[in-house]
Amino acid sequence: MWKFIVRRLIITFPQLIVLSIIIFLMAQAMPGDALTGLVDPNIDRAAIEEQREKLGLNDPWHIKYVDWISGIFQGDLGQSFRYKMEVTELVEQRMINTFWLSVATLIFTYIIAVPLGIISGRYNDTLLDSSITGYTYIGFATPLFIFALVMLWIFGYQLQWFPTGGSVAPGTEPGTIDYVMSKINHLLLPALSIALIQTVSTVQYLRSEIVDTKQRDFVITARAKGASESRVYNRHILRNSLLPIAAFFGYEITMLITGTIFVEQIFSFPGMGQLFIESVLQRDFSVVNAVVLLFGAAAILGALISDIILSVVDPRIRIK
Amino acid sequence: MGDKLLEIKNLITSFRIGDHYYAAVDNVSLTVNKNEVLGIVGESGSGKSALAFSVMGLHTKAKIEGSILFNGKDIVSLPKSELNGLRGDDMSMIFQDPLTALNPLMEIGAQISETLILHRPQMSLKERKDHVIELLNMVGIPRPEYVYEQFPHELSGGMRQRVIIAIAIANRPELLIADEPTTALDVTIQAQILDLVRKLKSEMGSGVILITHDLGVVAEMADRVAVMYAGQVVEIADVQTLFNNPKHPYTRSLLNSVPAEGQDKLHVIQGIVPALQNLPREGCRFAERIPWIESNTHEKDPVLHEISPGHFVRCTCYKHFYFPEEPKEAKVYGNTRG
Amino acid sequence: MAILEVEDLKIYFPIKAGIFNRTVDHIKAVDGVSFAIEEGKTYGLVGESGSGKTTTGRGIIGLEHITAGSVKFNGKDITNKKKKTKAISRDIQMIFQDPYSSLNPRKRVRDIIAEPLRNYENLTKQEEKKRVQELLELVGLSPESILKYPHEFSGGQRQRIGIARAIALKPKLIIADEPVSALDVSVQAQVLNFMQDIQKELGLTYLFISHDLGIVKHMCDDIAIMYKGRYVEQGTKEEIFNHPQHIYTKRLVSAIPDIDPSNREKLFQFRQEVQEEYDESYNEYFDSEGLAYSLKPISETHLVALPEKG
Amino acid sequence: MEMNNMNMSSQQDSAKSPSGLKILWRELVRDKLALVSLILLILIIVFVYGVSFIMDEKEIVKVDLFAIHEPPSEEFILGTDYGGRDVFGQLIIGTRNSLSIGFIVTLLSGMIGITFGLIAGFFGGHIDNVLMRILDFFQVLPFIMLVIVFVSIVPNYTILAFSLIFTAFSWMGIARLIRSKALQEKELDYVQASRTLGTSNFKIIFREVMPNISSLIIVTLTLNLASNIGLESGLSFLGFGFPESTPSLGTLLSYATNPQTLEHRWWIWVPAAVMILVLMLAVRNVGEALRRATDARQRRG
Repeated sequence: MWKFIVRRLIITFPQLIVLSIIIFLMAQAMPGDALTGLVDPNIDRAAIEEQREKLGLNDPWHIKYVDWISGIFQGDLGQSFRYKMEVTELVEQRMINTFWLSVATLIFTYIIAVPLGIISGRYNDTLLDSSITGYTYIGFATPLFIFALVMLWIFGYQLQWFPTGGSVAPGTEPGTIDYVMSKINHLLLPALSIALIQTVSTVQYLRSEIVDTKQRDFVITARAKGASESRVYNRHILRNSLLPIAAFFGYEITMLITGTIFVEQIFSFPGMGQLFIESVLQRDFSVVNAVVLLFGAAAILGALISDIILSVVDPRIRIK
Repeated sequence: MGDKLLEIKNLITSFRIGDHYYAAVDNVSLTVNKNEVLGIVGESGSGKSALAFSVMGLHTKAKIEGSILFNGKDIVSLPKSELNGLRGDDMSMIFQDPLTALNPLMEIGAQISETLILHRPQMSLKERKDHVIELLNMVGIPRPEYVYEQFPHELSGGMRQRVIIAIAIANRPELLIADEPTTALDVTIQAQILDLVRKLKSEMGSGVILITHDLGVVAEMADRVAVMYAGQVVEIADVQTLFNNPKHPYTRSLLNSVPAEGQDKLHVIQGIVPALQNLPREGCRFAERIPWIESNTHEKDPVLHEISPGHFVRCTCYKHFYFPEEPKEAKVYGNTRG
Repeated sequence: MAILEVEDLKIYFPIKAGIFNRTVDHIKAVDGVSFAIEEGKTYGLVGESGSGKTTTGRGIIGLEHITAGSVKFNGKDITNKKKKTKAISRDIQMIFQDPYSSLNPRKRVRDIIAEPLRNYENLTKQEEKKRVQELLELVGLSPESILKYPHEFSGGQRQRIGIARAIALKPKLIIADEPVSALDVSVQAQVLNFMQDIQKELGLTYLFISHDLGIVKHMCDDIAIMYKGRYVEQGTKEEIFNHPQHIYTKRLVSAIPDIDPSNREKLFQFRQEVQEEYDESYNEYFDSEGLAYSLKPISETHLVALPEKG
Repeated sequence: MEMNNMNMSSQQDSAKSPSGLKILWRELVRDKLALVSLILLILIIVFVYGVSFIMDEKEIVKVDLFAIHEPPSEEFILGTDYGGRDVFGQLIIGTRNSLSIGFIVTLLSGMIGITFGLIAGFFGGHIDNVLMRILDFFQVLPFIMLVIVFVSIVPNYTILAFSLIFTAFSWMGIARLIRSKALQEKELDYVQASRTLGTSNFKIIFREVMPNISSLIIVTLTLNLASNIGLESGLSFLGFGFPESTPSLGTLLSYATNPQTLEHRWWIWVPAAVMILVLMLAVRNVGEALRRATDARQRRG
């Protein structure tokens, strides 16, 4: 197991490095640089050139890359040209918002997926299964952004059960119960919107795992031992089918990132996804790079975590 | 004849294909006595495995008619909970493929313990572990304490088959069904496993149903042999009679098609085993594979004839059967003792 | 003269392990195997799973990379794939174990059998069709079946289609890798008989790989027993079955079930004795790694893997 | 035993029709829902491409300040948007554009993915190892963000550029699938047999292996088509899909980010939403039916 994890980690580092290089090259390809927004246009060219030299903007790309990457390790993600502030500072609050949105989404996703998947797999080809499969069909075919729009329209505007924007009601004091409740209230609708769509792939995956496992020989062995149907399910089928769900976690994270970009935009939720879209539209590229880097790293780490979980719970990898 | 342990009467097991049910086991009656090995021989598609699964109640989608009396009690109509009380306790099964028959995510010890937990709940944890270790010892697994905590993927095929046997004998069953127990194994391992089954059988006095396609395995293991073709039993006899004086054309053809001492040319059975939905349902089912035998020698509705005590043969065509390679007269008179 | 000569053949597979997935060791699938097959004979290669018998066959035909040693066909070195001329490639063909997977399910019988012809011979459509039909007739199938797909045939018929494909180029040597082990007993007979027939007709040489000693005894002239990548014994059929010298061979031969139930007790007894002998003398016959020693001749045709001291 | 049973029935099935494609077609026709979906899809395609042929695209995208936000009327079947442009016209041309880009991207990424997967799977070993590391990396990247960034930094942004960027980040799924199937396939004896018969690797890959996974390829491409239509409209919704002057379903929907439009001017966004849903459901239905047909275990008795 340790060998597996270490080997997996060794694959992760090049991934992170390549990601950073891609982002760095992307940044180089983007119009303008750190000085473009800062400098008074009336200063003469020679002075700008001097300034550029001083800041290292004329260095060859690999030196610039090293400067940039070491900056990141010291928590320096650059300056936002639009907000005229440190990107780190700008990102911090947004990241917390997106983090909680993701946690809520993941909780909803699994709360929906596990029971539906189990029921659908265990009683496959019954009416119950057909209706769950029907839901996954529609869920697969519905783009998240349309679903989120409709959710907002129905529950936000028509029924007015949930707030239609922001991450907290204006005027509430941080630290109070009201503040926390308001935060949660603002999370629910966006989180549910992502979860209801995102969960269908997990439901379908779990279902087919169970249907597969049901036909395996060791299940017949268990029945031949005299185990009751419920024991066969709980001890043998479910245990063996839930395990690959762990491997699905990394994929879940990648999907979540896409989800937040759309949903934050639709619900005007001040998170990373919204920041990303805003910054791209305003060509605030140092912010864009930072967000892509953070999300990319999150996706890579998510895949890493899911593989590690799998290696811990699956004896075939654990013991080798 | 000893005490009847299992009595199968007119068993029909059918599967649904499309809109029809097709009988894979078609009106089979057999008995297994205590301390006896009944060999069931047949090629793939003969219905021998379907028969075993019917006895264990392991079919989930088949239609089962007829009766299976286990110690005099009909187990076909038994409620699931009572059947579960029998399975793994009074009757148990050894499976064909040791690679897939064990749960890959459970320790060996836990998989054997499970059958004890189910049928002897009063056992303490320690008693149970001791018993499992003893079982592992019995089936000849070295270092049982160590293997107890291993997972299936860490064991070789032969060792896994021993574990499956340990599960099957954990509660000293009265009836042990072995479904092709050595097909997936090498010949030296096969000899060891068969030896083990033989030893355990005589220790426990159980009745054993040994299902195989390998005539050599049956010749070595069985007391009585039933030959199955296309869902039916075509011949039953004690092992000596069956191998030394086979009657049914199928049995004879089968025996002549395996290489043996001094045999120049192997006998080829014409045609193929028909698929389940194409089985001939009327007349002699083997008739189409021995077309050189005149059709009026077959019975219209072939039944088993007891031609000597305990030796049953289906259809009357056996009286007129000869191999096409051989002169007709010699065989007809030479081999018909009736 | 020997048609095939194999000298000290070694086929190793790397074992990758450790954090960097580097090759730390090798599985010696075939470890120093030498033999020669006379033209027109059937040479049986027997062993249990993992003995390296299949790898040996695949190595000879070029499906596995040969680590060391040499393979000569009619005196020409064909160890290296690049040295193997087209003329030699067409002289060595293979019959596979599984008649269900060895024929491409998406191709018609005509295209399956014509595949080698298209690679080696420039035939017109008409000539090709005629050849395929001839081949089908040769293997006892109706020439009309050229338009059918493999799944329309039974296992035994498919295996014969596979054989028709293998003999399409009129090869001299056929490597038959467990040609009947996936078939039912009654169908086995069909294929084995047929293989004997075409051997006579076309003067073929077989390298017959099998785990089934009964079938090998029926088919082969000379037999070699393999264990863990090495030869333990080689000799004529007579020598191997009636006078096995190596304890492993004895054990293998004693493990064959006998079809006569009256021999039962005798066989148990015998098997018991051999097992005892095996346990007692294991260290005499195998080195510290549990591998067989190199072969020593005990007669002109009979070679046994015995330790140096003799 | 259940398995046995299944084998028998599948043998019977395949005995009737030799080619996998025919089985696919038969299953598709047997599945009522899929058949209806297919017919609907064909109707939409014919209608949309037909009508857009006679429509004057320039006229539709021209801003008309005297006809802003008009509800449906006889002149404008589905009303107008904030620029006074005809929503119905935009819907038709948008659907056509979305479908076209869906087809293009699916085919391009399919070609890359299938080739990549076949090569990785067939050769295995080091080649596979290296290719899979590359694929792993691409697959873990937040696809949509990279597309957005690339779209925003490409000078001379055109539909072609968009398709290429889209393709660059969407070939991995099919590649992985094909690769794992090719890994299994190449172990089968028919591939080994071809090698001993002197057939070249290139021929084996594309003439022997590929036909055997053709049904998987068709199923995957169909399902990919559905998700690509969805992704394109999503990107256009965010403003990073088609260039501004090109009507798109996503663009129509993006007007709904204005709460006023969302609440009161349903005619602008609801038809586009319904169109996307119908397209994706129909394509997926067809794809799922094809998938069921290839998956013997799920085949309906």
